[in-house]
Amino acid sequence: MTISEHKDAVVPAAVITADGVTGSLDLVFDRFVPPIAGAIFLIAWEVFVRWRGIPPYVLPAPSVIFQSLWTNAGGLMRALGNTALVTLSAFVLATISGIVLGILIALFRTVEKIIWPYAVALQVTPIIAIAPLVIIWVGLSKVWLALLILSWLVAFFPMLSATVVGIKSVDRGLQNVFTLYRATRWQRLLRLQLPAALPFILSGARVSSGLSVIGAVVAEFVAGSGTSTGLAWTIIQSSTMLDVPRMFAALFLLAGFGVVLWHAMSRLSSTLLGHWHESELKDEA
Amino acid sequence: MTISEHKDAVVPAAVITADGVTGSLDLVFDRFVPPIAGAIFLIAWEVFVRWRGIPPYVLPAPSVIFQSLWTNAGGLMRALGNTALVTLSAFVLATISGIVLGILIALFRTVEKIIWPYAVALQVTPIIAIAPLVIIWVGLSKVWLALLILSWLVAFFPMLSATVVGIKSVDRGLQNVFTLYRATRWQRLLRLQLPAALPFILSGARVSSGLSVIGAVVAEFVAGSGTSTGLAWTIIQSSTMLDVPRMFAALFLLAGFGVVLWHAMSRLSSTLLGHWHESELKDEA
Amino acid sequence: LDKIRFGLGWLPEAEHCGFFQAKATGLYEAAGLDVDLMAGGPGINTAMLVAGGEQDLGMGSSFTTLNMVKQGIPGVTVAAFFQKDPQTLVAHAGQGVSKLEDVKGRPVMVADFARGEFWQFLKYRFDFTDDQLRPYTYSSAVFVSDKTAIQQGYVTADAHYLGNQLDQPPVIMLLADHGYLNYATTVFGMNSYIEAHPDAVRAFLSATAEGWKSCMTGDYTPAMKLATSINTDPAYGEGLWKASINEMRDRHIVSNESGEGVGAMTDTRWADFFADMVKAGVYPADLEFRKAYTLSYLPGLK
Amino acid sequence: MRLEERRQNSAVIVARLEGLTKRYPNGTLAIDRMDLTVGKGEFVSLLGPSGCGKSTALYILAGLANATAGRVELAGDGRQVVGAGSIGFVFQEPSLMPWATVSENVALPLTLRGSAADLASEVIRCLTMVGLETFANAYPRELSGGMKMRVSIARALITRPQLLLLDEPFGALDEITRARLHDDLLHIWSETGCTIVMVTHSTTESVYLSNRVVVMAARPGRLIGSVDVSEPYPRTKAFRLGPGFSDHVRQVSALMDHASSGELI
Amino acid sequence: MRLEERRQNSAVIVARLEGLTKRYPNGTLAIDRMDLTVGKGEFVSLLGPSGCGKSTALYILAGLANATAGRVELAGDGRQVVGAGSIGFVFQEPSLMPWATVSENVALPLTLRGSAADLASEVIRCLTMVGLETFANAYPRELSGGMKMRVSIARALITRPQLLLLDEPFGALDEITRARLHDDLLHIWSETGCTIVMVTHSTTESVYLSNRVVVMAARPGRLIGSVDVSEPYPRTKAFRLGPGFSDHVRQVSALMDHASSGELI
Ligand SMILES: Nc1ncnc2c1ncn2[C@@H]1O[C@H](COP(=O)(O)OP(=O)(O)OP(=O)(O)O)[C@@H](O)[C@H]1O
Ligand SMILES: Nc1ncnc2c1ncn2[C@@H]1O[C@H](COP(=O)(O)OP(=O)(O)OP(=O)(O)O)[C@@H](O)[C@H]1O
Ligand SMILES: [Mg+2]
Ligand SMILES: [Mg+2]
Repeated sequence: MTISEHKDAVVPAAVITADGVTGSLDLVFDRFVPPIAGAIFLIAWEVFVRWRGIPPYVLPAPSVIFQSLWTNAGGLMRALGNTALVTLSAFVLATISGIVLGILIALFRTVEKIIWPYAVALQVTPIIAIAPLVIIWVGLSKVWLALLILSWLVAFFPMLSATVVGIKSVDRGLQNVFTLYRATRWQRLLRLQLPAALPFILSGARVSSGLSVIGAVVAEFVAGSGTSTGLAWTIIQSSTMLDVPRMFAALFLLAGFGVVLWHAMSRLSSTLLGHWHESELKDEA
Repeated sequence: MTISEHKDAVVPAAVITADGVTGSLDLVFDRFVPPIAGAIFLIAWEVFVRWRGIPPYVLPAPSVIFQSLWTNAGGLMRALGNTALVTLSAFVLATISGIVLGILIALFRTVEKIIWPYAVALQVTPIIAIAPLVIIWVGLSKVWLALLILSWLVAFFPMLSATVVGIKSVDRGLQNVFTLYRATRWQRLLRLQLPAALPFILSGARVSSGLSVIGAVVAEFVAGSGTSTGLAWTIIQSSTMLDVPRMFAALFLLAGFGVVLWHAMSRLSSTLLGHWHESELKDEA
Repeated sequence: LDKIRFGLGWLPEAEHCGFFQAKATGLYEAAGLDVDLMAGGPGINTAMLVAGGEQDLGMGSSFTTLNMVKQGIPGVTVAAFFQKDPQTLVAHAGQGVSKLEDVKGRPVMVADFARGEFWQFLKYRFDFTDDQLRPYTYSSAVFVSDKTAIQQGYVTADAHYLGNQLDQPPVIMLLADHGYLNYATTVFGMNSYIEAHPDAVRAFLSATAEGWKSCMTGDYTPAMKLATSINTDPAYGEGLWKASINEMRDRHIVSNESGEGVGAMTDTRWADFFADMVKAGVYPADLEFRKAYTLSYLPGLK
Repeated sequence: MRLEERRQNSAVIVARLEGLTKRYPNGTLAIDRMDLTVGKGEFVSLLGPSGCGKSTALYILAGLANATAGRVELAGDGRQVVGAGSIGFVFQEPSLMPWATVSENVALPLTLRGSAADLASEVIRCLTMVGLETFANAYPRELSGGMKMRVSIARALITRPQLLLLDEPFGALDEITRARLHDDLLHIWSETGCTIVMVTHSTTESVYLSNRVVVMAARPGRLIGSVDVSEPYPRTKAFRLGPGFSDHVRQVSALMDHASSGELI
Repeated sequence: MRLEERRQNSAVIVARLEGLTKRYPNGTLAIDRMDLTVGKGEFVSLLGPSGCGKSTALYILAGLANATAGRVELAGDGRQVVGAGSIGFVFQEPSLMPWATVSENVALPLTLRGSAADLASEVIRCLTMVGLETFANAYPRELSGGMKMRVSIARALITRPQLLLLDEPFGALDEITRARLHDDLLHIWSETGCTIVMVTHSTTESVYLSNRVVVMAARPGRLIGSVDVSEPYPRTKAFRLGPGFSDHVRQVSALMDHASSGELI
């Protein structure tokens, strides 16, 4: 009798705690590897810059950047605060408008045929081009509104697109259940289409959150006047002044903010989808 | 005996051709309503501008824009050609890199943990900030490469994000089938994960195509056009020259180009998904 | 008090000294004006804002109102506070470049906007060609990193920024010294506004001229204090102000060597500049360029 | 309710298909000129080879799909039209909302109706009936195949529908569970006087439960015969073991043989 | 292959579960210390109430899920380890690739193996076996429930597996189709000498097909008994009608009753 162990399936009797062990290993991994990788990345950067003698106005070493971050901390944090405010407002606005318009497009064929081209046209309109006009339209005294509109413009399309695809992907079997029980349009939307579209919408939101950061920065760049002091100004000014370390410090802050926002969206996603959607399920084998 | 007709279900005997009729009605609708809506939109715009006496440098009437489009047709088309070239190259690059990186992230937990933050950081980096650095890196004589890199930067994230979510959403039952039959990693990727992720990827591509248009314009704006002059240059020129109608003509062209690109992606989507995915299936009831 | 909303071309900086001085030392108030100095920025198109009625008067250059005339927008320039346009080309020392003629055939980084303005002048006057064009990214990093590079600059700032980064001071070529007749830091407005408020405009220009005189010959710190309280960016601080004011004084930017009054413009200079631009192909010869300015509000006149 | 009464009732027509034809967009002729009349209070079983159009017929009866040709009528009993919310349907696949718990899934039809008075107790009643009361808070992905199907059955029963359409509801269940649900179903049927149309693959099940068995043939789907099971309710174990039962089973099997001839190699 | 031979063979162990325990992450104890040995060439049926862990057991046998505790061994016959590509599995749900045609779905296991020599003819062979040769180019969404299941069966058979795991393969099929597939299955089994473990809810099916019926109880899933069906193959209609058959069926039913007692109200 030849008993050869089936590699994938053999589980020694002592592995009752296997799940626990793997779990905590994963946890350790999650907690330590990314920071270590980050550290390696920064060190490599530092070494590279020093070894090649690259001047700070071409590529500053991380040490120089962090020093600049430290020296300019106050101003940078204030600037970040301003940018964050615009970003978050634009993101919220983009999310709401994207979902609402997406619903209309997905549900009403007429709206779809008529609105889509304009939505696409809006998406490809460079805000750099229309910034001066937007400022005239909203009035110079309401620059914040112009900023909001411009950064919204950058962020809203992924939400729209994701909502539409999500709603259109609803399982036909479930649609039949709702039709059978005479769900009103509203009920169908709230209880079927939106939950089913959620994985798509949240994926769109992750893209959108990043775009609203860029949107806010670019909007501030093209429409901001001297009184608004967000990160865009810091970056542009540092750049013209050749204070490249400060520019990188601002970029680091911006990237950090973007990553935090993205993490928040990922968290939201695993909270909302964790108990049911494949994309967020832990492997259970 | 009371026979009352069940409204949704009653089908008079004579409706054999119903599908055909509805079909052609839809076709008529598709073909005529959007242009009519477009015409109404333009007429309303024209009337509004004339009635309020809004000067062309604040908001030009469509007639003025089209006239400018006509007068400047040659230059505008050349500019569009240049921008389109950058756009398409960036889009192709974004698609390939987004999918490849997305695959790596989705398949390797280590890569995911380590790479994601940098991808997000890249996404939120305003290209205006790093344009000078990119130009230094690629050298002044390769401006087109700088343009390509910068517009790629804008376009690639939605592809990446869509690919990751798509691959993670693969049905567990099918995954089991592939595991059972000892699919290699490569087979699993090509025959299961990519096809299953396709609806997500194509939805990402639609967003990405629009972003690569903006990316090309913004890149040109911040990195300058060098000797080849795209639409960004036209727009800036027109804006400083106060030739707002020409600026709008350029924006119209840009929007038109964006819509064409988007339509091409939609077509591709219905070609690739039409026979199986819910989002592209015609209603069959 | 008459309210005037004045659009600055950029963030508050030393090139705006006269306006801030007038405001800070109460010259405007004394003239019966309540002037709001509105900051600009890269996306702020002052000409559009003035044309759109969001601002009463704005800061521009000769090009501003010539463009307006070309587009059929009734705007006029009423005064010019920089007799010399501070626009420069900057090259590294020791590269065999000392004057604009030497730049011919070499790559130059020029911003997109300039390609409709001084680039055409350079092409016509010094036989530059479009294939010399390289992109300008509003950052000097590219320039500093490449010894052969030549880029556009601003005389008031070049030496200050670049001096710190370079071993040798850069070669600064002021276009105005090479026959470039563009007026800079002009004041322009819409015909309708100016005709409706002639006294306010005159008062504004006179007070501003006083401000400029005091900046150029006296203590500019009141202006600097006010400006830096609005534009708090340390990069726009005292160091830059000092350098810029010195450049403006040394190079006679505000009132040139021929001793014309502060804010002055002449018919001849406008005509010559226009003729140059026609030859450069920027404007058609039949443009009614005289509509672009008026001499009847100049600060010297009473 | 006595059979007499049922007989009388069945003169009232709940559903009538006349020359029903269904062609799918890809050209498949799923059903070809099918006539079927279902009287009020009837329990009709629909049998036929795999792919003969049974599910399609139920979809059309429920108004979820359109006929390509022919008449479809759903009739009321004079007081209320069978239709609006009064149809229960157990689909061939469970079709549960993956984001909702078992009890939320079962409660859905009532939630949609907005009548939430005794929602909780109704949900428990139906879950208990299918033996899943302890899984009220589980999510569908945590259930076995048969358990999902039982949730789907509970969802169909919660509205106490007048017309119940069942598409192989017990196919994935073991015989004991199945037998209990049979009895529950018959109980509900006799209590509420509802009408049932059930697709099944089990001849014994069809004879045991229904008062009429209708057999379809495939390609194209069409009706080829029906067997009246005029045995009294309630049906007991005695009926199952008696000669009448196997007679009927044999008749149905014969029809099925006929229906399948030439279908599979 | 004679039964004698099979008996001999069954001394060779193909799969052995020892103290198999499976707890899902949500805490459900799906299987509790289950022992099962499957000899080479056996045809084992697995019965049990809905949700007792039958599918889970098959997943673990196939190496698709890990046991929480206990030993799982899949043995070879000395020449080739049963495992790599040599297991066929009909899942409880069809799990077809929606973007691929029926024949592409059926061909999948061979395509993955890379041995595409007689691919086309093999696909046709398997499709013909399940009666779907005319649907080779259809997409899964154009099929009925039973047809999808048949595609899944065809896919499992195409590799001529040494170990065949079937999870209610015939539940969604009418009795005629089912009977034909029964015979086909027995034919394949005796031809290839493969080992079969089949989950089913039909006692008659289990007795008719297998040489051993194993019954599980639920909550937690565990083995409560097995019935050896030591009747000779090939089994004929005579066997079905003979007393031995109903004896065995009764034994299995009794075990099922036992397994289900206290499970459902
Ligand atoms: N969406 C569809 N598009 C095209 N053809 C379809 C579609 N749905 C079903 N069919 C075809 O219609 C026929 C009847 O399908 P139906 O689902 O009604 O069969 P059924 O009797 O319920 O079979 P089963 O017992 O296997 O569930 C089948 O031949 C099937 O291929
Ligand atoms: N992914 C899962 N997470 C948590 N619990 C699960 C999961 N899958 C199955 N279970 C539980 O494990 C038990 C056994 O499930 P399994 O699918 O093995 O049952 P089964 O015997 O195949 O039932 P059926 O005959 O209904 O298919 C059930 O109680 C079920 O609730
Ligand atoms: Mg069916
Ligand atoms: Mg199961």
